[in-house]
Amino acid sequence: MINDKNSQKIVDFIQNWARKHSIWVLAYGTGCGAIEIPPTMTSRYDAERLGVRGAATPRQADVLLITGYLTTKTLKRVIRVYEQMQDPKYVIGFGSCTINGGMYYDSYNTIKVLDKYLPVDVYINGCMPRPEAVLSGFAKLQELIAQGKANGAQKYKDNLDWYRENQKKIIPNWVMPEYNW
Amino acid sequence: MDSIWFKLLGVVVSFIVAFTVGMTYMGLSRKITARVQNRKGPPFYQNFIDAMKLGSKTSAIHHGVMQHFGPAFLMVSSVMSLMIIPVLNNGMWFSNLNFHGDLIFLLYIMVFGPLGMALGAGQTGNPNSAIGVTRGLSQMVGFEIPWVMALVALMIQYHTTSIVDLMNIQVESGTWLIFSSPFAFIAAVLAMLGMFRYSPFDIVGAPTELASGPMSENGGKYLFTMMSSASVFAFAKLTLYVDLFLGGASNLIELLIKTFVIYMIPVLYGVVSPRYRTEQSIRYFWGWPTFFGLLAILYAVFF
Amino acid sequence: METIFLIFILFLGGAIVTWMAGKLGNIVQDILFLATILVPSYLFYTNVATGYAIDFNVGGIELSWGINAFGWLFSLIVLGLGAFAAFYAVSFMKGKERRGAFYLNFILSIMAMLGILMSQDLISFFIFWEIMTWSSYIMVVYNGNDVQRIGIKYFVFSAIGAYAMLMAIVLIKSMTGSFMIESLISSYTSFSYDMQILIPVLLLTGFGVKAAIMPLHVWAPGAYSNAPMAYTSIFSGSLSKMGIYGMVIVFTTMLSYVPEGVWFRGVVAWLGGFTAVFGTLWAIKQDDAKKLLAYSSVAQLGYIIVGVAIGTPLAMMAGLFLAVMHAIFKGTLFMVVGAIERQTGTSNFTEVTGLIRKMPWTFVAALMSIIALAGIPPLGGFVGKWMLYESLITSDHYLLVIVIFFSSTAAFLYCYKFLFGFFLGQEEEEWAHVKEAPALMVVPMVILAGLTFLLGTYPGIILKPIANGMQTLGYGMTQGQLWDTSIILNEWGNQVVLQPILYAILGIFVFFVIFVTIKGYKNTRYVTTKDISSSGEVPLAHENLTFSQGFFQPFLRAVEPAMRRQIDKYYTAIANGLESLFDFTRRIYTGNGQTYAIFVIVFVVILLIFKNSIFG
Amino acid sequence: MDELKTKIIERIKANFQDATENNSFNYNRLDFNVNKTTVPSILFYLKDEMGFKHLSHITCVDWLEEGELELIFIVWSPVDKIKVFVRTRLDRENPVMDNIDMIWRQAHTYEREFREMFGIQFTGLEAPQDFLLEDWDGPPPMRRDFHTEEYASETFFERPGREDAGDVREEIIKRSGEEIPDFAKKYSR
Repeated sequence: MINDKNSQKIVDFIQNWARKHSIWVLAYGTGCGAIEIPPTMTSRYDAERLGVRGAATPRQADVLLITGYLTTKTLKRVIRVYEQMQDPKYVIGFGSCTINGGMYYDSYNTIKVLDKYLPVDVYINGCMPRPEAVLSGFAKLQELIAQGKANGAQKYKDNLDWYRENQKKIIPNWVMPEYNW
Repeated sequence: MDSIWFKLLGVVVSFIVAFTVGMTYMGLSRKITARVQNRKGPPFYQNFIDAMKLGSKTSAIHHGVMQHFGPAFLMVSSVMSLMIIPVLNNGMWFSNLNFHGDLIFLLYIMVFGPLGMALGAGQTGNPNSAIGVTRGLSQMVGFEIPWVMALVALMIQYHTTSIVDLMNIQVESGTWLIFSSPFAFIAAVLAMLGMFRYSPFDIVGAPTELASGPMSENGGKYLFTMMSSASVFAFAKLTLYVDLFLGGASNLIELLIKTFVIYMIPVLYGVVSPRYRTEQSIRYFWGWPTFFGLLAILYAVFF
Repeated sequence: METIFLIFILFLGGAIVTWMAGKLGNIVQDILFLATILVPSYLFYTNVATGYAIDFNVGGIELSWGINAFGWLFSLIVLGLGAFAAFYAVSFMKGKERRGAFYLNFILSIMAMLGILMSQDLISFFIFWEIMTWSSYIMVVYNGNDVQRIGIKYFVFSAIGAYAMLMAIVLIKSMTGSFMIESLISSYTSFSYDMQILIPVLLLTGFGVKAAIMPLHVWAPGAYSNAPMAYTSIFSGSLSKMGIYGMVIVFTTMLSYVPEGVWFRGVVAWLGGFTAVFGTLWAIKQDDAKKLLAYSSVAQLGYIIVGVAIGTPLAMMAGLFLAVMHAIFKGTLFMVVGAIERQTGTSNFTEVTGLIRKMPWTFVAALMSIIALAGIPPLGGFVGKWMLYESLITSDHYLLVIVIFFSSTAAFLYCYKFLFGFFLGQEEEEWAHVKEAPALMVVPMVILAGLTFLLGTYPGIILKPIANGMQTLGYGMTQGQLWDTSIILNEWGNQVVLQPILYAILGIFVFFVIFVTIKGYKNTRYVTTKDISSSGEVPLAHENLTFSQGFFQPFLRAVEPAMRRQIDKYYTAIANGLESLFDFTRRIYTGNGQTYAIFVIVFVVILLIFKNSIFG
Repeated sequence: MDELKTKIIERIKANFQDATENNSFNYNRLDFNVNKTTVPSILFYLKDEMGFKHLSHITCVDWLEEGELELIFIVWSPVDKIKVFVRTRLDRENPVMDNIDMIWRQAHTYEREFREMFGIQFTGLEAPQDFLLEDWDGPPPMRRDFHTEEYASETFFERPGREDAGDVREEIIKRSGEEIPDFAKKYSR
């Protein structure tokens, strides 16, 4: 009975509802975008009313928010942090830099397309995106979670070899532990 | 009536009540903090959603057997406190193990959890956890002094170490202990600020310094257990204060009002305070709170 | 022949034979050693009942040996812990040098302690006391490390204690004409006022040195940490209890007959309280496990002294219960340190980390003894501490309660430091090869740790002998209601029933352990301690991130004013002063005949000057 | 000020024959060109004998056309309020320089950076290889013959539609026929 398809649907609905309204964000402040997080969280825009709240460590976080350009050196840490997060987990790419390189399109040490290395669920474009845009990004993520479509983590597991190949191209000296999901 | 199953049912019911009330209070405190900061704030049931989300996390990691024991130790501490502290005045409901309620025993069972949790945090190997634990234990040494002074003052004044007896004294005389031993109340309330670990005493899990300290390697089910334990423990502590100083409560509504009033003290003190350093926090507790504790003992001895 | 002589002859003969047997092979020596401990112990418990007494005459001096219920209680500590420690020692000493000397002194210490408990006269008491002191002194300098500093400190303080005791014995002999303890007690009230004060002071000094009470404790940390750990477990566990044994007798007999006894009790109780506080604070500061446990021993003996000195039935019972518990858990903890030192070669927290997966049984023993030490229910230490608080409140020592409570809360700090330092934290490459200690070491530790659990849940097991012993000390049977196998009632009639609470604790614990383990079991993975969320950084194999330097630094900063003064320094100042005095005296004797001639002339001149004024 | 400067120039010239000075800068700046072997001794001299206690900066210029790298050490005297530039030229193919972090410890950081960014080898520099560029296997990126855009497009993935790196606003105009507002014109190419 508990494995019945309909009851599973109900459980999924409730769980997704909870996940949707409780988003603990690990803000990885890589670039200039980190400056947009404080206004988003504090009294002007107050993201906490949507259930969005900062998490201190990757073990507790649901969303990895990558705010800005990623150098090759930082990418290693970001991948590490992402792999330490517990399922279900989502990634938000924030700002033009994560989408197409932005103003760092010709830099010798920043990656340009984040979704080749990590499964991005939602992109927020803009340079910088205003807090309204950030909130709308979260709203979009909530929508995806509610529909069960925010399955980046699953994509990462399924295509781990492809992602690893891309990552190792940037990071030749690979010392990280195995990904245990 | 005395069957073991009935008792177990009582434990489960009081656990659920404590969990619900504790979670709601924590949600309300978030709401109140938000309103003080001129924000809208999350809904008051936000903590339930968070707990559900943590419970529905599908994967987890552990660093060894002590990490499983840590949350269990915490739970032992909070549930045992809940069982020993009488919830209501009339012994009919929620009388789990109240008749063994002894203040000294309670003091030790209340530190049981943090110590067990410290072991669990230690095994993760995260330096932040260990730093958080040392801060927490140091702070505990700080606030236990005024807290014990207040309790010893009560023991001296009323010649009992039983919480039930203290409640009965208040019911019989009609005077709350907050009026008959005010200094003890002040010392106990100041110690409570440290016990609840809101600002400025949130040095243990300071998210920006220590990445939430002892909890930093715990996610999903571990964090869920700790969060439930914290809410149960908060309820138990608030009930203890109501029992000791505000004359207990004869029904749940009265209990809720009184505990909420008590709960507002650390919350409202917290929202306007920045964070102390560890030694400042310890010295704070050994300053005025200890002075009031001494006053309470003198008052109890001479009056 | 009387069995008791047989016991002592077996001890002595066994000790010497074991010492000599080194040539016969290690196994023969080990077996002889164990037999020398175990056979007399067996004979003692089967053939020597409480109330046994024998008088005999050696060289014209009347001696009297016997055992009462109180001594029998302490014999449990001596022989029981001694047997466990002996098994441990056999494994501990494997492959070490000078095993014969170690075994000899081990056996002699056990024998001397049993002799102290048997002695009913002051002569044999003093002789056994000195045997105990000397055998322990040899153990302290056994390693040959730091003999100058630690050995001499222990020697000097033991000598002070021994001389104080000897002086008291001579005074007693001159006044009563007998060496019997009984005659001392019976005629104590007829002494002059000065003697009534002086004799307890001298005796308490002698006992206080062994019990490491506050101003006399400076030898303890060094001596405890310098002796081999197999011996330190009885050094701290049983040998220090001999001081408590003597103190209890002084307090319950002599000082309860005179009104000044109240002052003595107050002063000694406060000294015990300060010992507890400062021992704890210094223990928190130590980075070496041996030093930490040594200071912790000093602090725990402080509690016991408080209980014994207050002397109400409940307080006495608390003190004695804590004495038994302290013997068990501190004996275990020193064994744990010994095991770790043997397996890793160091006992420093800043060097060893993350042994929990390497030495799980040692960890279990350490965990349980530490919980007992911290006094957390349901393990043994709680019952003792709880009775101590009750007794202090009922006997109106309100500030002492706060002092004791402060010390026992601060004790959590070093308890955690001990567990974290050795067992938790990151697993290090350097200690990857470490194996669990041999079974002969682990089994005694685990059994002793199990005893703390048993005695915490069924304190009546040990409270009965304590009550019997207290009866022989003159406490009535009224405290019979204080104990039952499972229920403790306090003075005000409230009760804590330990068994249901124990079941509740175990039930909740097991339930939540199962809950946390079972929930999502398939998706829960073990990761190494290198896999931690440290800002996305991956610690390499040789990088150790364990937090072990400057542990509890903020706390120490907060209590820094209290720790600025060390008693050690005052003693050093006294020693320096004496040295310069001696130096001055030495300068007078220049070795030059001319100078002596001047001295003679000066003396004669002075004599001549004063001749008229003195002799008129 | 001028007297002071002439005095400094005289003293330097007296002690270091290969130093050629350039005194055409504004009032508190002096400029010396020296051989690379003289650099440590002149810096020592400036620091110990003449009170130039403070190392303001070390910088490097790539003279691609001349086949040389120029290292410039800027030191500052807090007493005289004068800064001295010490310039030296290194061979571009094999740039080797003496390590000077025993004179100023902060030079260590600059030297590690030059080692990675310009490929200058400092003899006796004791530091791990990786500093800013972890796992770098290309040519030194700050040299002028390093084509950064080419390298980036070779190494990193590109988002389609970003190939020309053109102005977005012009693209928008092309698509929708919208005018660029006046205030925005000065920002466009």
